[in-house]
Amino acid sequence: MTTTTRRTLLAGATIGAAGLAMPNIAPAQETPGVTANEIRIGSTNALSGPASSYSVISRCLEAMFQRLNEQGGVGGRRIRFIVYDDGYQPPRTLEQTRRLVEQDRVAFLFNQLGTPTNSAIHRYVNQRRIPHLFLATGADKWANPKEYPWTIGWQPSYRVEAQIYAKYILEQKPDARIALLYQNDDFGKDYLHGVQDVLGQRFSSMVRTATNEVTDPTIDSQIVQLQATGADVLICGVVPRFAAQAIRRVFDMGWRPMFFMTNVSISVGAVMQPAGPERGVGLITSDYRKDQSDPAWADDPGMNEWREFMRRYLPDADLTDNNYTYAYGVGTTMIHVLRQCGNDFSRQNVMRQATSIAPMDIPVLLPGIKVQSQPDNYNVIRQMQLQRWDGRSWVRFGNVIEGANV
Amino acid sequence: MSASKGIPASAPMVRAPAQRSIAGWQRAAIVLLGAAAALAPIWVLDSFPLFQLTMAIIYAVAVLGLNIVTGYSGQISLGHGAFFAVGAYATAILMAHFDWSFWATLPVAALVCAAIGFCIGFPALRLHGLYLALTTFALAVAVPQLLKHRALEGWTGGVQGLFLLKPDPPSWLPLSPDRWMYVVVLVIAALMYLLAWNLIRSRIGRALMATRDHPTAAEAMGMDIASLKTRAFAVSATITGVAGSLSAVAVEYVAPDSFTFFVSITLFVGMVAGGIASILGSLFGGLFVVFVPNIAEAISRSAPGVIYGVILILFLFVMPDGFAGLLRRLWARAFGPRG
Amino acid sequence: MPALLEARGLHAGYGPTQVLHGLDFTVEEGGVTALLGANGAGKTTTLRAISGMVRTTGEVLFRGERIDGRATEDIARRGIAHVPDGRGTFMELTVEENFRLGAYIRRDAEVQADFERMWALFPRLRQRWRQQAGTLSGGEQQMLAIARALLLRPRLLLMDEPSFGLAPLIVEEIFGIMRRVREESRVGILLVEQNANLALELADHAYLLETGRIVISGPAAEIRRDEAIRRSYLGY
Amino acid sequence: MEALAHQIIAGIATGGIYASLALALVMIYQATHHVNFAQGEMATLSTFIALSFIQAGMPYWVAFFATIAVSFLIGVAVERLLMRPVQNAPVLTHVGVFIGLLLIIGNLTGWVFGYTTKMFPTPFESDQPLFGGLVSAHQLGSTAVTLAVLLLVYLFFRHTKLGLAMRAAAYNPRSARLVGIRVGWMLALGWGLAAAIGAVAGMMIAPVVFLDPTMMLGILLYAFAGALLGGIDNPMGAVLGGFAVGVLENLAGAYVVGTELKLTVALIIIIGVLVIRPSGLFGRVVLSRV
Repeated sequence: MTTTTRRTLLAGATIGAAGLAMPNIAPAQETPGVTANEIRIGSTNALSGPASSYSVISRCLEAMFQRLNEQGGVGGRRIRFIVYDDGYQPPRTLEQTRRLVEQDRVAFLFNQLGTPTNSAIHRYVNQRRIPHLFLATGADKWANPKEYPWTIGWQPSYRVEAQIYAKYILEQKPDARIALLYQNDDFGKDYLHGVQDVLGQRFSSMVRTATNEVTDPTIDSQIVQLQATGADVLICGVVPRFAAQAIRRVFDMGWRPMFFMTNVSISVGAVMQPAGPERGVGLITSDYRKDQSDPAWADDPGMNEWREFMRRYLPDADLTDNNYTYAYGVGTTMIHVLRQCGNDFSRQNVMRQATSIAPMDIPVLLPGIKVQSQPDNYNVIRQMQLQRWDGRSWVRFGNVIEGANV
Repeated sequence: MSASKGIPASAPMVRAPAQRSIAGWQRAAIVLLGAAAALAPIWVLDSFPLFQLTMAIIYAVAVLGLNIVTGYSGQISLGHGAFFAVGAYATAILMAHFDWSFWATLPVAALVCAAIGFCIGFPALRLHGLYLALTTFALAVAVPQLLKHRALEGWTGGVQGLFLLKPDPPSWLPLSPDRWMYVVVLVIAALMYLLAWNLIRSRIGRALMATRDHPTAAEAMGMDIASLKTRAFAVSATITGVAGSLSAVAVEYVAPDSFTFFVSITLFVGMVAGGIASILGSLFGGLFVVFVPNIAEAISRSAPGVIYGVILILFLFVMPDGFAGLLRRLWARAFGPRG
Repeated sequence: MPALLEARGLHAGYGPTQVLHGLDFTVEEGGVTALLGANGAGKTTTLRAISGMVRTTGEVLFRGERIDGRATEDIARRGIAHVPDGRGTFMELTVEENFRLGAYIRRDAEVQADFERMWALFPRLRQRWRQQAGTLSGGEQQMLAIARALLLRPRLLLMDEPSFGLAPLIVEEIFGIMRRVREESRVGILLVEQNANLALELADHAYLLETGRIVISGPAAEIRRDEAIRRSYLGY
Repeated sequence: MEALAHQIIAGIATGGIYASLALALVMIYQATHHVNFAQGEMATLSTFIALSFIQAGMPYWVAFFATIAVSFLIGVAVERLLMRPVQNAPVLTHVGVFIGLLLIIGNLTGWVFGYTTKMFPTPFESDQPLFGGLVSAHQLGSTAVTLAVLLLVYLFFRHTKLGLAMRAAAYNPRSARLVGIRVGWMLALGWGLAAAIGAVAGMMIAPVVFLDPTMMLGILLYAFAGALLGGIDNPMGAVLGGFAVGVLENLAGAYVVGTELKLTVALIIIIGVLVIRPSGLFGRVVLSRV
């Protein structure tokens, strides 16, 4: 958090000030968005534009709430899940969120997509004290209960993931020469920051970096550049298309570094198969989800629950897309919180329940990895496990690692 | 050889708007009525629709800026999102790092954009049609990358962006920040429209249009086309930059992802839908780009992008010269062809 | 036997503006008909109306068949070549390519022979064979436009101000060539000219247009001799 | 030194990608004097159609040619249905329609075929990595295909009557009608051929960059830059321009400014060239005397 301190302080201060200077915030209803038989929940996602690949998350969540309603809902109430399109443009996210809050009067916001998009509404929702739950982004700034008590993430942050890789590298190869390829956006930069966190002073001597833009056609040039540095370790924080390219190119060039890949891009269907499964042997990642294409989970009760759900509610879906397992996990967490609320769906209580989840298992998460939260710790999933590609599937190794204390 | 030879072989870019003389008191009444209608939403609308309207007016100003260069001066720009971004960041940086008030940042944002616009105007002189489209589009693609760049990260907040606050309403005014924001945007938009109106009416404006329609003739008449066009580019960039600055405070957040090349495309769509080389049309363009995506979404939630595209194309089928063209035709039908 | 071209009650205009108000005229096979009149009288519009380039009402018959309302390209394909105002050559293409385009609709084997005929008529074009048409001088461009039109092997040739903007010497050359064309082929020509004297010299028959109406018609020789007409309408 | 050579080879390989799409842009430009901003999206759609054919069991080359045919028809249909109604509208309105088309096709592709990254087969499979693994057999094969398409485009425009008529229709539709060219159909044909060439480009690019609905988003800009750099009225120039952009971009990224700004710098260089030579390096300067 090098550049953010001053700004967050500033932002925190302004919240206080603005809170005072807002005489005509809608008079606090007891339970906005909640009627005798309905709870309205709002969300935004990229239903159009280049980031639309994530729109399947919303579709999956809609189906989960539909299933919940068919089972009788929560506390005798049906869930109405309203998703609006923001095209992954922050100003649109603010517009759509205000529509949800001020016009549709939703009880709370759930699983809105993206880091810049959620940043645009971060202060708005905290000023108005609207629960802003389980965001679909892995940035680590969502776990900041002191300044933004109404916002909570869900998945482990990319930064923590990068820290895990860096620590593992130091343990295995103390004098490694590291090459880091990251996407030049909030997602990719978290990998840079995570590695910097661990290496500190040694970063500049140990690490060489290259970046790519999402609009780049290929990353061949970056790979060539990084190989030329003589590195023996490679960390990639890139989206699936480039991950597949990187795995193939590194292998074809005869470069054999110790190779780490972000867990955003390890889907067997979307990355490993296209890259060529044999080319990825030895690739290391860390995950918290079960991979649906991994034969190890063919008879797993949790994954069977997911498969049964998909078969019944989303029969046309692409089952190799691991956004569906992500959505199932976060949806299960949300439903759990709703059930914990009892009959009190006020914003205060929803937030209280969302921030005090007792450690629990979720069907699509790896064994031993829990979902949990405490009022002073908003990292809902804080564990991961390293795994290695053996040419056919991911093989877990080592212990379940708890984020900060590797 | 005039009349018969001059009859257009290809469709002209615009037809001259019908001019009728209006008495002074009528004009005053129209202005007053217009002002009342523009201010009415403060009391009539809830805060959310008011916010949407605020955004629509901001985009209308941005479209107006684009219209000056592309509509009136005939230089196609697919990169005005860049000026929008620069205006927004100028305001955001001054407010977030130096605690300036919004009002103080506005002239700085305008000046910075004017300067950049002026500089871009020079290579733009040498480039025509597609080449200029590429150049400006490249600008739109490059700006977010520059904003993220390491060297500027300290100022721009990098990919995380900057937070800022709406200007506070004066203490004697019983208005919420949202409503005050609307008033602020309205007043500045009115100023920008007035500026554009005067520019178009002036000798410069007429010269610009002459240059657009008959470049050789205009040159032959001794007009300094180069200086005209670069100045037009500067004014255009200024207006769009002011809109960007307004958007930064209205949204209270800037980030590189808010200013991808999609913004440029959005502005372009607004201009075409509203009507090329039409001041009134720009206003409609702003409404179009804010409200039509919502209509599209209401029609189909599974593929709102497809519906938006379909609406845009159908709209252009029905009104090939935009909303302003429709108005002109209605006007012509109501009052007959002028003599 | 019907006339080569006959117009009956021809109206035409642009948008809401009417330019032609009911013209009746004929062009005979193998003859030259001149269309005279001041600027804005509607001469160019008349040619465009025949070629289907403007909206028209009334009838246009070509060899007894209605052609009004048909697409420009169909009219061309029936054998009406048009040398429009501004010449209508393809500036960006070479002289050779302009030639090939002139013969675009032809499927017969004599295209090459016609090329050679054109080289004979316009030796200058042969020298410029691979040059971009846009680099030719004004007179050469007009020659190219005429050659291009003749390569269609038209039965009717519409010519819009072939003398426009050219030096007197070049104009003389071009009219000389047109006289040869007239003698060597059976093509009918409808000629629009500002230079009435030149046009009447070449034409058999002439019509005088004023604000979209025919005010005088008659054999070219008679009109030439009529002092009153010359003075009031033709201005020389 | 070796790294430099590698960057250049990798740049040429990537440049081949730009070159193949640039050809489609040249095609549409020659036929209509517009650049279709939805060209990339249309190519992506074609590639997905090809994938469906292959998954339905068609042999590769059968699917390849079937896709070209289908794409040609799509291109013709787009011109007839979408461009025809606005043919007399201002040029900027056309750009508006292109943007509409971009939105429709881009979003439609994702909606119908899904967003996950997919593998697209190549007919040029080889186990031997070439040039130190920097160039795959596929890239060599696809470069050959691009050059073959280039040759066909060149022959078509220079030596066929139809090609000449298409150019004439684009340069001067009024005069083209006067010589009997059916201008409307020339435009439709141009759209069809551009869509067909785009389909070839898509099928050659997809095995390299992997197939998803946004595959062409970035490539289009580079292809556009390449086409303009080389001269958009010159197929050969456009192809060379595409390769040049690929190399330039890599060198700028590796040795000048770092990868974060490589696109920006490459574009600045291209614009600089265009300011000096407004018709591109190999473009024909059109002279005209009034």
